[in-house]
Amino acid sequence: MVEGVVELIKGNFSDVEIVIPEHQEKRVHISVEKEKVKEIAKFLKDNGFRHLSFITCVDWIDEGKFELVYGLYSYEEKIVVLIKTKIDRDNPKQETLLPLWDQAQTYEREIHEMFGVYFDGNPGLTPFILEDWEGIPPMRKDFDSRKYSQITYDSEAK
Amino acid sequence: MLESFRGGKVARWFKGRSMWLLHFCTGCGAIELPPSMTSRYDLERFGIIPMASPRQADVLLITGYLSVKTLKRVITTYEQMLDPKYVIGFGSCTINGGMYWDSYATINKLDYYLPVDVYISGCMPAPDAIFAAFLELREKIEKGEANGYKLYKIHYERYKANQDKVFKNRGIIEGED
Amino acid sequence: MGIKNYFSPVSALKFLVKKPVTVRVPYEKKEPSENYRGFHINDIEKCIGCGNCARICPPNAIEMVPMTEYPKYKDMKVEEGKRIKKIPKIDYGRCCFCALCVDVCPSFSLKLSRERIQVETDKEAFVFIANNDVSYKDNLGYVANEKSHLLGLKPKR
Amino acid sequence: MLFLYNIIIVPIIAILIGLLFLGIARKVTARIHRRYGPPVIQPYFDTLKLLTKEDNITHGVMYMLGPAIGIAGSLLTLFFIPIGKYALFSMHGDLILVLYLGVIGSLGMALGAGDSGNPNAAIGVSRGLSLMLSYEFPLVLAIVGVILKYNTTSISAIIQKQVTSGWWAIFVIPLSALVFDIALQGILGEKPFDIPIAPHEINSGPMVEYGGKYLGMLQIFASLHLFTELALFVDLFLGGGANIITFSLKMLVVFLLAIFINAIMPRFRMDQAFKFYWKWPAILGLISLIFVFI
Amino acid sequence: MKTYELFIGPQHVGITGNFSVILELEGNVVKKATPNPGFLHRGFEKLMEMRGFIHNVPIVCRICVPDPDPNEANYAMAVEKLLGIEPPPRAKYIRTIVLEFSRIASHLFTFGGHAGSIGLYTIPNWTISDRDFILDLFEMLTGGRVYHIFIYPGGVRRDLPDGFIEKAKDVLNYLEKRLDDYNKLYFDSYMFKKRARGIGIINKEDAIEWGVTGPNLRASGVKADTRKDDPYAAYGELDFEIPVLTGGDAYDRIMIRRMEVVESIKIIRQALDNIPDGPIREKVPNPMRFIVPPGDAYVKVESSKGEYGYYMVSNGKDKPYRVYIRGASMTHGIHILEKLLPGNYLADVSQIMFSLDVCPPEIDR
Repeated sequence: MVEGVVELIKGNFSDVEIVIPEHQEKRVHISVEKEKVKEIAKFLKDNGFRHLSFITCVDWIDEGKFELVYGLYSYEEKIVVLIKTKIDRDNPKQETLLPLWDQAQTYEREIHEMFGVYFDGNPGLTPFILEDWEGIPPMRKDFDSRKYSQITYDSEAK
Repeated sequence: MLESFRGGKVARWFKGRSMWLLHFCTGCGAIELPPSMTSRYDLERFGIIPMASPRQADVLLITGYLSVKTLKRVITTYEQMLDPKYVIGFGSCTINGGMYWDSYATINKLDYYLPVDVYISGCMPAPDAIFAAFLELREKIEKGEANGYKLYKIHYERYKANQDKVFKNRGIIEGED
Repeated sequence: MGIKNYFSPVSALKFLVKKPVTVRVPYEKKEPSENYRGFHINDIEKCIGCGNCARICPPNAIEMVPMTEYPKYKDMKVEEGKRIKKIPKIDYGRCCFCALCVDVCPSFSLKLSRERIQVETDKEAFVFIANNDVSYKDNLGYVANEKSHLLGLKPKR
Repeated sequence: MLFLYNIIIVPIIAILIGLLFLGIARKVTARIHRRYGPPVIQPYFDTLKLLTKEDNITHGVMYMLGPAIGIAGSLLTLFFIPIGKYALFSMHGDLILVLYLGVIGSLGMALGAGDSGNPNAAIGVSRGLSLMLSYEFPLVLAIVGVILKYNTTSISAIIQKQVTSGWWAIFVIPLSALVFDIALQGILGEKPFDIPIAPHEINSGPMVEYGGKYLGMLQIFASLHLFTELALFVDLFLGGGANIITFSLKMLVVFLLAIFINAIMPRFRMDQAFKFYWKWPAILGLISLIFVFI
Repeated sequence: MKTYELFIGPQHVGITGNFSVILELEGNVVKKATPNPGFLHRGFEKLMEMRGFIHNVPIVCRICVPDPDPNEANYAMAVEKLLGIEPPPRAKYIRTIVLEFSRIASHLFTFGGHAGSIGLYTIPNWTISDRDFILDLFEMLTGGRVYHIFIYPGGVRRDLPDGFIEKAKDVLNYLEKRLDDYNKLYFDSYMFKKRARGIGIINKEDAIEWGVTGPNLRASGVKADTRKDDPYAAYGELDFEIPVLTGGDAYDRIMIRRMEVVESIKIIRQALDNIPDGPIREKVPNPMRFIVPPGDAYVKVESSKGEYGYYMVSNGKDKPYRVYIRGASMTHGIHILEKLLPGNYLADVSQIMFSLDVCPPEIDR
């Protein structure tokens, strides 16, 4: 049950903000400091949340922050927990989750490529989907895809 | 004499009767190819079969959008095919960008980079449209109008300049020396 | 796993004498369904030139052009001080045949036909002004009805 | 004069019939797939188209000679196999010779493909040679069975003895015929033994770099190869043929069997094919030999 | 022994779509596999940020081409969650029917692909042509063969046309009959077992740890299905089973899909019989000004490939601020392939990929 998970987290971590979203069943959103992510992920993994659904990133350009979102799922409780943390946009660094889940590699590589976030301790942040990409990572809000497309693909070379 | 036979009417007739296409799923249009090649529509009735290797193929299907990463391979593949070779552009994406007209990863106009012999409209083109395209291509081959591969040689400089514009590292395909 | 499993594939040979399922396109025609989303038909007389279709089009395939660009109305007289009605010009190099434009058309003038085959060598031929003078104008496919219309309008009788 | 005439006419007939058989195979397979399939003469179109393509690629001399060696090997084999009433070279021991010559074609292919420098081709060649190693053993067992039964190594003599006794060898030594047929599936490269050219694994294997007229020559080689191997089976086990038509019909029956198996079987993995060939056909071949001795 | 590199893809027959795997081979055995995705990258997440909520409806279905409808349903559900609305019951049932037909179609495609990868070309010819009858149904219902653009935020686009229920039942009966033919030629046959048994085994613990989802997870013995655990559309009201196998090899991964086809046929029959009357769409904002209140939501559906998740953030404007799409193949195609391929023969590489049902457009997006 959702309440049980909330109790469990509250009992072990003090400065964690927990939101149970409206209209959405079986979802718990928690916001933590970026240093605490690994600790809380490990705790949740030991408590049944063994499936890492996804890691993603939201670019809050007005605040100057990147928000990393980790989705964990428990096959026993059947609840999705989203761990959210905000990191500095100018110096985007975050500890890797590789020691906990091997497959975090895929998601971290993608975020590194699309947003330019560095994951400390992840050795394999090589180009993933794009090839020979130069300039700002394309998923950042200040990258204008429409303009880039017009310049690059809508005219012939001279 | 051999040369004139090669480009002659009889040879072209055979070429139109036996179009081997390259098995290269470049985009989402590839999803309508299996239905047209298998039992329900059966492209093989016209001697059209998929080939595994570019050396053996006559027709290159650009099935929809091309990301720049794929375009690099497509051009390598196209250059590996033996003359005469033909290109069919599938659906809106090859004509003017289609759905992905403002995407940073996909090209908009295929004919900047490769000569296209026949375009089909639609997003997905239905199997009937695919048949219509192949029959149109056959007709063009028989008339000797499908000269894309010659144009590619004549205007090679222009095509190459356009290709270089979108490739930041031309020629370096991962693992290729 | 019994001995049966070694020889059960032989049953596939029965299809040697059965009729194939192939639809012999183009000799046999496969009819598109009742509400197939094919090429556009626009009743220019009915069109009010609101531009809803151009705004909703996800790939920006529709451009509103003055009615006089269409050959039939080329010599139409325009009264002083009145704007020329604009009609949609559709680029099939962009169109994704989603029919959203049909579902927001307040005058119900824009419709989709069941025609779906267009093969061209020249890519300029894919841009055209939707009109009512095409050969497939009676072959109606996707037409907005009151349940599908996104603005909740009802077609007038 | 007639001899020279035959030397030209027989290969042409063989190629035409071989290509026709390939077309029949495509048509029959299509019917099992529940579709109509291409016209029966489609392989002629394909071959002629391939021969008229331009060749702007080469990979060296061996690459070009490969298909030529293949065709030469198959032609040579063809001359020693009696086809209907045509028996160009016939002598004692030609069965042994045919066994040797039959390999030349495949080896030529292997040499040519090995020179193309594509790893897929290299894997295909190694698979092809391993497959050859697998089916040669049961094949030899089956042929030894025939030789011992009729006490001769001349194909013409074997046919003669079958015709005079009134019993085809397939009824006298059925197990040997079965073993030969299983080996034939591998020789013809039909499923479950089309391992060397598996498109889903190695992109059509040895001929991955072949195109244009070389591929056309390979097509001709394939039809000749098909014709010789089927002719050998018909000669050894079905009593040859009085004329080319009955001979072709017998060949067609054998070929259709192979095509049916081809249509309903997935492909073996190399190790599985090897194990299979050295197990069941080998055992059956040995049993057949024992029967022949008794 | 010397190792050498072999490229599988992007132009290769034995690959699911446009994808590439770089293999390091020692003789015939794979030593190391490095998947190289990105050939189908279109930047969907960026495109969706640039377009309004209604403009995204035709786009999302292009993410996974063989199985487009879970994307539409997922997108619609995410918007509905943010709007705080529920689709009417009739719309839910129609969605269920569409989703399950899409699942069957996708599974038929997978059977064809897998059988083709082991060389049995009769099965792709049969299954893909039988899938075409389902596409005909879709065409009748939605007007499009492949891309349906049918499930809208708030409901579905059109009501069931006249005669749809009868035609759908005919197709289901036909498919059931055809399943027998497939069984004889393929699922029960000795050669299929010989090729697929023991290939690419994922055990139960690894499956959970590596993030395997969907049919592949159930083939490894975990009974988990979003349709039961987190019901959406009308699945909560319908009666169906979740098949589970324990082998975790390529054979079980294909067999579990066959069992799912049988279950899907059952679900569609129930949905067709019990479909309630009523409206098909809840009131949503005007499409010209489709404003969604700020917030974020994670929704997921069970697609034919596995768990499909959409994480949507809205900042109160008419465009989504961020959409993240978790494709099922994201793990299957990269991480799992890297783990499974080493140690297998080259001949089984394509078979493993097809049995995992890797859909490259989901990875690249």
